[in-house]
Parts: sequence; structure tokens; C-alpha cells
Amino acid sequence: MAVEQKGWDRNQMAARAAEELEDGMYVNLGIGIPTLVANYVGDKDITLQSENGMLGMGPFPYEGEEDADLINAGKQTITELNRTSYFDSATSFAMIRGGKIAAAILGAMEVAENGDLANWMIPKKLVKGMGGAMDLVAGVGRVVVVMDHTNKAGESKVLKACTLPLTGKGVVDRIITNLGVLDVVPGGLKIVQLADGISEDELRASTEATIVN
Amino acid sequence: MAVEQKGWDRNQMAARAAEELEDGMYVNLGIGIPTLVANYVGDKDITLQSENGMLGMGPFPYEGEEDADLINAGKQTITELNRTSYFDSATSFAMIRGGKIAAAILGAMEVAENGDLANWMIPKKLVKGMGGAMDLVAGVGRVVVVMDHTNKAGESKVLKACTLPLTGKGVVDRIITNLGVLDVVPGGLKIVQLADGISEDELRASTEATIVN
Amino acid sequence: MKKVYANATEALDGLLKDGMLIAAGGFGLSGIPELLIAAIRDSGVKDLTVASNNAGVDDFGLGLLLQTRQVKKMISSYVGENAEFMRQYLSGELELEFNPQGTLAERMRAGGAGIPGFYTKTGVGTVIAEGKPVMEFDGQEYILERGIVADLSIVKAWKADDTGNLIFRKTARNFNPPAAMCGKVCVAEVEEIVPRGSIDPDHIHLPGIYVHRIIQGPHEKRIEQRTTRKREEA
Amino acid sequence: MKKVYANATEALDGLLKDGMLIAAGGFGLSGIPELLIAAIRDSGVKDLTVASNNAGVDDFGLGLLLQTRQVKKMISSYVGENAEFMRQYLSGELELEFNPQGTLAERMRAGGAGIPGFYTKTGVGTVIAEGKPVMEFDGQEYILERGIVADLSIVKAWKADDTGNLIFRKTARNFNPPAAMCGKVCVAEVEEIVPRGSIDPDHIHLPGIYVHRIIQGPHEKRIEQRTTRKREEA
Repeated sequence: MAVEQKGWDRNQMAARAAEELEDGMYVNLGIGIPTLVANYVGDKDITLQSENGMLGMGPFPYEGEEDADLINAGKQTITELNRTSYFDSATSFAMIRGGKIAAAILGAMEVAENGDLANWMIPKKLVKGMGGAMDLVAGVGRVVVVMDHTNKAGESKVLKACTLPLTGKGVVDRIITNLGVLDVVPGGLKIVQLADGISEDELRASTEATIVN
Repeated sequence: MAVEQKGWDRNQMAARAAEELEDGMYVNLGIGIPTLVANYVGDKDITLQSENGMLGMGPFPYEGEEDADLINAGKQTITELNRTSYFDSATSFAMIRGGKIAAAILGAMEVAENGDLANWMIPKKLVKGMGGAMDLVAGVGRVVVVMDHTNKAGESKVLKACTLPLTGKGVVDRIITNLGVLDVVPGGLKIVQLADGISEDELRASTEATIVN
Repeated sequence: MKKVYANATEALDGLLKDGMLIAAGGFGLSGIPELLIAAIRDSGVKDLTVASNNAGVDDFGLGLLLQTRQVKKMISSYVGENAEFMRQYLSGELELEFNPQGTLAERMRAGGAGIPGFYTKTGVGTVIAEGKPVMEFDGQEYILERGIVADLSIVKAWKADDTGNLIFRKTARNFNPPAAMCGKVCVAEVEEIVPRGSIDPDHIHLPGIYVHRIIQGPHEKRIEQRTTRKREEA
Repeated sequence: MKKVYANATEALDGLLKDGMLIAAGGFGLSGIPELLIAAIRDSGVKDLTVASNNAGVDDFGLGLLLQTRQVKKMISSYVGENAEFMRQYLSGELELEFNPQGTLAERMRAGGAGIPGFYTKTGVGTVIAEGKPVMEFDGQEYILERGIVADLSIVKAWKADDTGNLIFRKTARNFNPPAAMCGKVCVAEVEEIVPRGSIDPDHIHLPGIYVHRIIQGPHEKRIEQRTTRKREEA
């Protein structure tokens, strides 16, 4: 059984991340907890991009209505909406690299106080590839990371410097973990919010990175 | 009245230029005599590009059927064919620059024996711009120039070196004039064909460029 | 997020500033944002730099902004259709930066695609190459061209839905997609705004992410060179 | 100029050569040229370098060419779905060049568009930047990425006419247009060849100029991850 996580659970983290989104935004959601964010946007007018060539990603299809020609970047069958448009991969990453996507909400293995992000490889383990992650963090307007604050061994994933190969250098704007919300600011991280039932001391104790406030 | 031109007339030059085209080719025709080439392709399967965003250019529309949304690169109203496709200007020049257009047939003010071409500006005269000419000569597979061999003063336009600002450097493959056909080869130009009623001496006498054969 | 505005003046509200860079779609007079150009003229904004393949004619299209001396500089490939342009240019009142047509289109696309520079063979060995960095690839010389990022893009499409998805018609597409891509803000004028879902998502030429404001209006759609053939030729 | 061929083997006749570079369309198993991949396997051509976003799964898509050891090197962004790939890679039998997904797509488009190199922010400060020229634009660092020109492109579309004009369906478009653009020769497989003129010229996604040979055939169109919701959730 998984150890009970302190603070927010996965859905609460996703709900908190959804607060980052504003009406009219075009947004890219990564795999894992970020995918859950779509459940919490409420009546905000958010358009989801799937980087394999789609704006206006809809929910999973009803059973029996799966279409091999309609998948998301996680290769899952999905559906279209009445605002949907399709395009090729070069056009898709043109809009990502060109800063047209307002925000990406992504998972991470490590984040550093200078905004460095590592989420694509662990040396000597299986290397699957970065997919579109490097393009996303380099190109989108705002990068929000959603992840557990510590690893299974209880060690902080919010570091002074990343130890894993980087996905992007100085790219992260905000970190949302089970313990709270931190912003990347000059000199380190700034605590923006504490998760329910988490004290500032607990957050500090679980954070290796410099906290400036 | 224009002085009677020796050798081929405009239509004969266009007909000769049409012999350059092979079945299945995608071709861009410039303004002036090159436009007439379309009349002489016979039953060869040639697709004409218009660099403002069209493959499969058809003839002028019937009177009353002009469409402001359907023009060629010379801004003339045209029609579409059953093979036509439309695309934007970036895509259009992607295919030009990328060498997908097999040949361009263009007019010229001057051509030099090293393949240099000048056809876009005369210093101190009105400068209208190069339009797509520089892209075409840099990108297409084969550049064929069709022009009068001499200017109104009887001076050669087939030169050792261009005197006008260049459209492209070393870009011309073949020159078709009223006096004959010349190829750009190492060391100068090679006479490929004489126009009807033109002697080799006449062609040589009207050519400033080095002739290697 | 409401993108549809009542008219061109309202759609441009708050977006215009003296000295700004505007990218405009259109080729000749085909597919030009005629309503937005007229509203820019009426706004009185000045010292504009305009990236557009052509400069309209004396009394239509971008020519309107030249008449009123609102344009400081044009970035274009061909301006031969405009006598007032020539007068201002030759008298030194107007700056002009010639770009090869394909280079201009690619510069717009690149700017919109987060590509600050790309190499091209176009213009090597010509005046266009002067002052530009050169790099050799596989034994051939190429010059570096810069992406264009415009403060504002103005484009014309055939139809839009209210989320800004655009479709164009025939050769009126031309520079409109790359111009739209390169703008920090893009305003589109269309002949018809249609309900969401009425355009097949596979037929959309420019996704709404590129389009921030939309107006619908009547278009003159002037023809520059009316060339025809007679029916008996058929 | 006849572009339509009877089957994949005939369409590839004369085009395959040991050691060649092939660009392939598709994302995951969606929109992959499955008939052409099978024919390449049957041809026995070897030492291939394949530029493709993914490497298929063990028994479908490009995985078929890995089973038979016909691939020397992959240029991909994500290969996580293929155990045989991992085995060959970790044992040193297979070379792998990781490209960020957008960089790979843009490299293909650039190669097809006559652009030998372009600058991008993607990968700056990561292993991807190692050994690549850096240039600063407006105070920011960018790395130079090269255009890819493939000896052969293999793509999958929904429909074609006999001049090679292609349309794709939904997200099966993905890497197919850029892959087609970058090939010296491009072979396309489609679900249906339709008469000329039956596709609206404004709906064509890839003009026939990019497509040299076409086949029509039955496609398995395997689904990699069948995710659904129950009707009662509606």
C-alpha cells in the first residue's frame, strides 16, 4: 500500500493547479496528475492542446466509439469538441515554441530553485525520450509543475540544483506539490500557499531549495 | 513600331522554352514571354505553380466569372483546375526554396556566362522589388531564361559579367533568346541550338559572353 | 473569452501605438484586411512600420496609410503598383526594406514559431546578403535571416467561428496565415462568422489560438487586373 | 505522369538502398505507413537510419524493422513503447539520436523547405545542446538545429487523388506532412484514392508536388491505448 501522503492528494493538487488557468487560455497538460486538471476547470473557457496536432481536446470516447485517428499525446483515444482544430506536428510545435500556448502544467522528477526542471531521464535507467517536454518548457508562456514534494525515500524533489539531466534550464514559474505552492523568484523559491494541514515549518523541512520568504 | 526582331519571335521563343518541360513537372512561369509557354505544353502533364499560393493554375476566367480571391502572381484573375491545391505564402516558398519546383522559366535584363542573373532592378530607375524572383532562382531545380538576345540599342544582354544588381549568383542553367539556345557550362556558354535563319556567326557576334564551343 | 467585436475600430481599441510594427496579410489587393486598414487610417496612429508583401494601390489597401503619411517604413517584396509610395520613397520620406517574397513569408512564420533566425540560399551573392551573417552547410553558402515578431497582425479570412478558427478562400490565403502567426496580437476580419462546429476541424486553415479579435464586415474585394478570355475561345 | 501503384512493393521498387535515410510519418501507431513499413521489411534492405517520432511497438509499425535488425539508427523523440528497441539500444546494437519532438518536426519541415539550419530555444542548457553552435538573439541563447533531408519519405494519409494531393484525418495527420516534405522521394499510402476534383482545393493538406508515388490499401489502424468513458457518465 502507498504511504499516506501529507497535505493535498492528487485531486486536490490538480484542483489547485486548475486555479492557475484563466478564461480564454490555451493550455497543454502533461501526463499524470496534470491530466486531472481538466476535471477542475469549471466553467472557465479553457482550450486544451494535444501536441500531436490538436486544439480543443475532448474527453475519452464512449465505449465502442474509439477512433484510431483521434488520440492525445499520451496515445489515448479521445474525442473532439465543437471548437476543435487539427494540424500537423510542425505547426503544433510552432505554436508551442512561438509562445502561443499560455501555460503548460507538467509533472517533474526534480525542480531546482533557479527554475531548472528535470523530468525526462534517469541515467542508467530506461531512457524513453523527452517527447515534447523540452519544447513545451522552452516555449510556453508559463510552466507550472505539479508533483509530490518528496520521493518515496522522503527526500526533497525541490532542490538547490537538479541532479538529473535537465529538460529545461530556468524554465519553471510555479511549483505545486502536496505540501503547497512555491514560486521561482530571484534568489530562490517563495512560498505562496501552504496545503491544507501543512505548517510552514513542515514545508521548509521538506524543501532542500533556498526559500526566500 | 518595334523593329523586326531577327530569329524567333515571342511565340517561337515560348514554344522552344516549352520543349524544356517534361511530363509530370511542376513549373513556375514568370511574367512576359514565359507566360506564353503555357500555350505550348501540348498534352504534357505540366502543373503550373503560382507563388502566391497555388498549384494547378488554369487559364483566365470567362468574362463575368472573375474572382477577386483567385489571382496569379501577376495579380491577374485566373481559374482553377481539377488538380488545383491552395496554400499560404510560407508553404508556397517552402516548396520553391526546397527544390520541389522542377523548373522556372523567367525573363531577364542580363545574364552572364557564369550563370548570374539580373532581372529585378535598374539603379536610379524606379525600383519595384524582387517579388519572388530571388527565391525562385535560388530554389528551383532548373532555371531557364527567356529573353531577347540584345537590348533596343543592339547591345548584347548575354554578358561576361552582369552590370546590374543580381537576382541570383550562378543560378541560370539555360538561356533561350530570339537567336538561339545556350547552356551555362564550365568556362562560359555553349551553343545548343540556333534559331531559324540565324547563323552561328550572327549568334556569336551578338554575344558578349565567352562561348566555349 | 469573447473574441468577436462589433467593428474594426472597436477591435483595434487599445492595440494601436505610434511607432509600432504591424504585419499585414494579403497579396496585391487579394485577401487584404481592408476594414482594419481603414480603421487604422482613421485612428491617426503614426510612424508605423508595416511588414506586408505589397503596399496596396494609391487609393486602396495599405496605400490609404501612405496617403496620410502614417507609415514610416515598409518591409515588402514588391511595391510597383503604388505611385504615391514611389514618390515618398524617392523623396526620402519613406523607408523601404526589400525582402525576397519567400524570405518575408518565412520570416513571419519563423517569428510566430519561436525561431529567431534561419538560413536560406535566397539572396546569396546579391544586395540582400549585405551585412547578413553567412554560414556554410554541405559546401554551400547560406545567409541568416531573422524571424519577425509584430506588435500587431491584421489579416483577412473568408470565415471564422467565434473561437477564432479561420478558413480562407483560394489564393486569398497567401500571407494571411504567416502574418497572423507572427503577431503578439492578431485581429482578423472575415466575410462571415459561422457557428462553432460548422467548420470541419480538418478544414481549418488557421487555429483560433492565433486570432485574438474578430470582426465581420462587408468587403469591397477589389480586382487589380481583370484578365478574361472570351467564351468563344472555349 | 502516373503516380498510382498497385501495391507497396511496386511503389518502393527502385527506391530502397542499404544505409539510406528514411523519414516516416505517424505518432505512436496513429497515422503510420503500415503497408510501406511491411514492404520495407520484406525487401530486406538494411542499415537504415529512420527519422520517426516513435519506433512503433514490438510487433507493429517500425517495430517490425527492429525485429529484423534492418535499422542501424533511429532519430526519435520517444521510444518507450518498444521493448525490443530498448534491448537493442542497451546492448549497443542500435544507435539512437533523441530529438525534442518539436525540433524533429521542424527539422523535417526545414529540410523540405530548403532551410539547412534554424535556431531554437528548445534544449538550451540540456544534453541536446551539446556540440551545437549557439547564437544569441535579443539577449537570449539559441542553438542551431539542422534541416533533415531524407532519401525517402513514407507517409500515411486518409485520401489522395491521382495527382498526389493528400488529406489526412484528425490527429493521424501529425508528422506525415513534415515527413513528406523532407523526402527526396515520397511514397504515400492512403485508405482511398478519389477522383481528381472531388477534394475541394481549399481542403488539401499536402499538395501533390510532395508526393511521388501512391498506393491504396487496407489499414489495420491499431489503437495503442483504448481509453473510454462509460455512457452513464454522460
